[in-house]
Amino acid sequence: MSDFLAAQDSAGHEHAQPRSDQNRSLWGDVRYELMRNPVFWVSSVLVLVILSMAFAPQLWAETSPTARGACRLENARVEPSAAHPFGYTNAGCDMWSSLVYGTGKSVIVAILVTIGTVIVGVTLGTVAGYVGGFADTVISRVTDIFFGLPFILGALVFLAIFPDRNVWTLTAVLTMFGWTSLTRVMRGSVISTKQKDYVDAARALGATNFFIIRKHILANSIAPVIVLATIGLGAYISAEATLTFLGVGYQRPTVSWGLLVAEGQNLALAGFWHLLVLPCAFIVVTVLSFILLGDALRDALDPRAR
Amino acid sequence: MGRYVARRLVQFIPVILGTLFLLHVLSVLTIQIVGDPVRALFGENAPPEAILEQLRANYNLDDDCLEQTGNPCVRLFVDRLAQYASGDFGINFRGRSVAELFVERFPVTVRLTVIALVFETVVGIFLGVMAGLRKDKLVDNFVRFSTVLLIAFPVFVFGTLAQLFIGLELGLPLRDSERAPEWLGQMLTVTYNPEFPWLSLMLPGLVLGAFSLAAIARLTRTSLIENLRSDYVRTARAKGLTSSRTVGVHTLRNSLIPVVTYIGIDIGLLLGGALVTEGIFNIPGVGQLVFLAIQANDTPVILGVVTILTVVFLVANLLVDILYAALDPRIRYE
Amino acid sequence: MSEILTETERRSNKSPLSGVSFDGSAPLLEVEDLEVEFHTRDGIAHAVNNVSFTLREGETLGILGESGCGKSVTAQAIMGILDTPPAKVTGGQVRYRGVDLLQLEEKTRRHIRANKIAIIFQDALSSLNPVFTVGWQLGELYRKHAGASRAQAKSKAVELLDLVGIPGAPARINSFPHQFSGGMRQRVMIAMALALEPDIIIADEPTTALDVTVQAQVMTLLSDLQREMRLGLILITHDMGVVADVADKICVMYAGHAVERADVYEIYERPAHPYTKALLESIPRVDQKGQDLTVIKGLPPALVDPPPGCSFHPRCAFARDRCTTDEPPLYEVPGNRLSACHYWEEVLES
Amino acid sequence: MRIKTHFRVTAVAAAFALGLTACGGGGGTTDDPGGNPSGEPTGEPGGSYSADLTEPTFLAPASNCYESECSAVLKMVNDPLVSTDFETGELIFDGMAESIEPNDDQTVWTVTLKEGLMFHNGEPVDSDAFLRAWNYSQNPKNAQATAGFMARIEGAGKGPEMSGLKAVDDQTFEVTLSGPFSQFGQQMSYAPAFAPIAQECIDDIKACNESPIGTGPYQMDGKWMHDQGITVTKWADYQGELPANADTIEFKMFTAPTAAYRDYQNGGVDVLNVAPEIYLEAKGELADAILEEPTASLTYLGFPTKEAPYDNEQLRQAISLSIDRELIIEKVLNGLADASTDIVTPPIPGSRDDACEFCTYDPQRAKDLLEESGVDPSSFTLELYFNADSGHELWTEAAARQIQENLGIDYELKSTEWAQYLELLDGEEFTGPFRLGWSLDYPSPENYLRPIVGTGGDSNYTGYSNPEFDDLVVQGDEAATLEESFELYAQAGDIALEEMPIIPMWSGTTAIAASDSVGDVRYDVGDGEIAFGEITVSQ
Repeated sequence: MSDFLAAQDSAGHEHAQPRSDQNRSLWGDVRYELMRNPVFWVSSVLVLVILSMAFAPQLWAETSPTARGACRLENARVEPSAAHPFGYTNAGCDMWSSLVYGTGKSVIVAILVTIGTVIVGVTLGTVAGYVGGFADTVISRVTDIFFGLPFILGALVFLAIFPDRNVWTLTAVLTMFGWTSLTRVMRGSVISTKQKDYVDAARALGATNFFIIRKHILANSIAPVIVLATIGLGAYISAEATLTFLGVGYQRPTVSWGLLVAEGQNLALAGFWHLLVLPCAFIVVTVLSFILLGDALRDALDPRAR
Repeated sequence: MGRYVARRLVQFIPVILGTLFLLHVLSVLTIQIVGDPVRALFGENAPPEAILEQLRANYNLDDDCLEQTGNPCVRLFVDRLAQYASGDFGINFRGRSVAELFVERFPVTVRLTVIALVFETVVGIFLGVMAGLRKDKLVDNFVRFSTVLLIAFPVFVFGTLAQLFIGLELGLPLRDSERAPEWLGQMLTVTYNPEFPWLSLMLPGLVLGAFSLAAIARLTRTSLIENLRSDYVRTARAKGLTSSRTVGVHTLRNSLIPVVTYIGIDIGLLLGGALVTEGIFNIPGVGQLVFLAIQANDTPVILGVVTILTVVFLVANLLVDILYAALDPRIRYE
Repeated sequence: MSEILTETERRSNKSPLSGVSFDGSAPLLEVEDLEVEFHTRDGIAHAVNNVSFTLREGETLGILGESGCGKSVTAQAIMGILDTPPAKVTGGQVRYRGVDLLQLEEKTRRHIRANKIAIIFQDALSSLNPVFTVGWQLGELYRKHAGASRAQAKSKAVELLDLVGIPGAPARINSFPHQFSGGMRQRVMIAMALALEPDIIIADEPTTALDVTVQAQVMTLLSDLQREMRLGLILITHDMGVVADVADKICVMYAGHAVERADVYEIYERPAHPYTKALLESIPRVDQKGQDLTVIKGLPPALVDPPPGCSFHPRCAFARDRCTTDEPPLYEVPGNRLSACHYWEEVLES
Repeated sequence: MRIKTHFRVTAVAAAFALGLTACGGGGGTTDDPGGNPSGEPTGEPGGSYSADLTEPTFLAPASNCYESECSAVLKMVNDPLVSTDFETGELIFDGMAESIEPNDDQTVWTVTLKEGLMFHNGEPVDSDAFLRAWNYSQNPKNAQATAGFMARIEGAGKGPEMSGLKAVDDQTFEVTLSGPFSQFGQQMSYAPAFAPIAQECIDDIKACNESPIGTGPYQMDGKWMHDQGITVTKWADYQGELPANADTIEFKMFTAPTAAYRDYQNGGVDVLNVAPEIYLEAKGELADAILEEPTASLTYLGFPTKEAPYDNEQLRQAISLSIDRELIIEKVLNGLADASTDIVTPPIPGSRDDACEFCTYDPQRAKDLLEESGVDPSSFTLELYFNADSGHELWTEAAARQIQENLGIDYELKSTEWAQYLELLDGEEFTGPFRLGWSLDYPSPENYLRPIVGTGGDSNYTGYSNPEFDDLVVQGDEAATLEESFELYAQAGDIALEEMPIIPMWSGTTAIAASDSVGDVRYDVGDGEIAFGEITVSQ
């Protein structure tokens, strides 16, 4: 999915450059646009629900499936019933609490990876785009090197190094292969912003490079990055599932959506559909929420759409 | 254009060296941290040490630096480069030449990739254009929602469902039927069939291309909407051109520029990332080869094949960039 | 110019319009009570309100006003290239040779564009398609409207570039827009407008983006060609200096209204609307060296929510209470002029 | 001796996890009436069918074959030297050997070959063919996977030729061992390790690997189509005794067991190993058409017996008693296993069904024993080790939960990659119970007891050492009759089952599905494979 982001490059940075004269009111406008967009409201409520599940699962489910005595093997694969609408997992744990407690592992990684790729991408992209010359050449070639390694293959090779795969190792690896696209986006965005009149004007007035970057370049280039990052966030969630399916993601007794899906995949066809459908539904709703939020942000950030 | 290509070719060298080194360090680290891959070939019970040592020597795994965690083993890297330069990509743990393995499997992956690319490009652009032209209408919302589904569903779930419901439920009766044409039944295949090297890759190709299709459709849509608002499209209308020409010639070509960028990146994604699809549909392709090699820490294969893949990826990207330059003259004269 | 199109081509080119009966004696273009609305998220914006004017052969009409006053929208409404939605023509007529273009089917109307009425946009760089050569974009007109072959279209493109004074035309037709200088690009735009020998050219701020020296060259070219071909020219600009030299008549627009219409000399001598007067005073003048420029205070109103009464009253030096309630009609001012000001006499006097 | 292990083929295929596809050695009895045929036996030879297979590692030389994929193919292509009867443990001379005779102290073995045997290419199968193969195999330079099988022969692993291997004449050769070993005959029934090799093959091993030259009832039909298939056809000149009913067998390669099952559903495969991940689905669809057969593979938990608190015998017994094997087998393994009653698995001659006192589920007794042991359950965390991505996580977790619930010991699951797991094993670095599997090389209780719990056993990672136990095993080795040796092995087993350096969990069960067009499908526990040669095709 990182590649998906990269390709948004040209589409993204063209439209999201605010006109210079609107700079000061940009964020005000964005807020105003968002407030009146129902899609924004629906998706942000969903995102808030998901985030609260991720960070405070105890609000949504009483006991963690990893707690002592929480799972009973006797209940393995019991299907949903009126008394127990979500049924039980393959390990005999309550499906609802597994889903709730699994949110953290799946969503937090996605958030951390997004933050990581944004920090790396924005920094390197800004340096490459603004400084140009040798720095640009080096950064661009290094980006190429990481691009040369297809995402899943790269993640596979890399994850094999970590015997103990947790939030941090997964984050590190996904970030490692995700930063490149955002760097490219940011670089392109910065290059086109750099040529704007107001940057020349600021330079003529004797502003320091640091000031120009902070005040003008970042403010005007970061919009596409924010939009793409929210879409990426969604995509990283399904990446976790795929890596787990390939055997290099989380391992039991960790609970994550990816593990549930990977496990439920074969059992669903044996008649235990809830083992696949429920975690997939959680992933789909989450990804949908983040992408819709990204869409709403993109629309709000697009001055010409107004 | 010639100079542009030449410059790009020169830039390949550091990139390939860099990718190679990155891979080299990763696999060296894997051996250092995870353990001796040769020993792992034998399972619970260790064979005589003499045999392990012979095998390590056979696979160039007997260097001391592989015992020192964190040592990048530069000497091994240099040796390997020299070996590659002479066209020798080593042998795998089963004594087979890596180059030979690659040649065996590469055509399959190429066919699969081509099918996926054609499918995702044609259908993706079509959907994107439909959605873009009817922004916020029913078609648009349908495309936007269904593409989110394609992005959200892990590919292995999607692949299994396709295999079961399209390949078996739909395809099997067709294959058994006397009246249905053979090509149709083979197209809706369950597993790869070497007797139908193209047809039986159709369904896997569609599964493989599904995610990118979503990406391309969304890209085309965004890009088309952008361009429809541009000044030159207004000019085209002021020139009294038909609306189909305004969209088809004056808007689409400009809108395809980011799509082409994406396709360039996607070739690499498809080539290497096909392993999930290849596993589901039992396709003996390159992705699976590397996946199995990673499982067995079969370093010669990982390095050799991924190196060749990287070269293919870079060349493909060069071709895409040339296409890109053809589409957008502003790039050509940078 | 007539050698560019052969007689057969001219016929074939006119054929889609053969079902339309143009009245050769009617004025070239009559715009009457034109109204355009924009549906925005903030509400309906009245971009053009009851705008009327007439253009005759060989005449140049200047439409003057600050940005956002509805000049370009008027031009695009005449061309029929408004983005619909959000824009919509809600009233009035646009008569070309007596035929109301707004009543024509889109299929027919399409042929009016470029064949009868052509437009030159302000920003030539963004208005020319970046991915096609200049020659291709010019030739496209001949290929699509006159059925010319690629070779014919190409040779005509060369002739056109020659006509607008681009040196080395045979080589330049293979260049892309971004390879031209600003002035040359604008010449290309002019060439494109002239290609099918239209009767009317609308030039929407044709020189705004150019250097002053280049501005003069382009304007000279444009007015020379206009005279030579007896074109009707509508020159849209915010620059009073530009219109003064070339226009015969002026229409001043403010907040979507035509607030004053008059011959060019009269308007420059004695403006009959406070807005026109303010515009004139904001031109730097050699004889007033050392004095501060007069600036019009405030900003033009939002079209979604214009002030009641005369929309100029918040910025008007002549404004009284009446101006805040009564919308002024177009008063007839002696000298065949019109002014939308209750106190036009007072303005004339001042 | 070593166990053949599968290459972990894919993580998708966590297949071999449960020890289903056994890695068998030993010889299969071909006339075993106890088989459980599925489908309608036609008894008629002829026809062709297809079976699923994972890509083998090597086909030639046979001595490089140490997993069930290649042995499945080689069993068709090669005749064994000798086989072992699983009922009695006696040798059966259905292969190339006319007779195999040890001397009195079981150190010198004389092998006499049958007359007139030849390879597919017409070369004679004589003493030289065996000497060639065995000397090649034991030479460390050639790094053959089964070289360890030669280790007991005098002079093995030291140079190009072993001093203990001599040809007497064309049909007879003599093997001198470095010590007495009564089970050497049974050991030789692991066919690939002791197969002869044709001169043509050893001259161009690479070519031979693509199209092995064998001695068996089938020969290669064309080359090995890597990752796609191997086809074997009946050899017209076959003189041996092994059954070969179908004319052609097509082995189709799959890397994911799910894909193999889909192809079975699609009619592309006739005989299928039903892997655990698709077992439930297949069971739902095929129900009784699935053939379920016990295998000889053992799954167990080992203890680091030198580490506190696992040096406490009663704690080990308590842990064993607190695990509900039956429930785990039912819920996690879907019934595809049998709870252990002995270290030696049921199909092996000499195994017992009541030997393990502490292998039952008895939470109360477990608590009592824990109390007696004096180990404070809250004083430590039970670290349970398993190798990742091989399907062990679910049952180890279930077992850990039961221990937690019944004994109040908190647990932590520790998993590592296989290579790293082996390094930890070799270094005996585990700090808690670890899961391991074992399957036979040859059908003898000795092949379970000595390697797993014997002092310095090849697969003894527990640090356990009991001279009394070792002594009984050696006595068993030297016993004159099989009954005597089984009795002595059983006594040794009792010691291990009392002191519990390992807790046996279960022995595996394999599941096989066969289409309507094939019959006489039987699982050969000795080979750890389906008896492909016996399968008949309805025409």
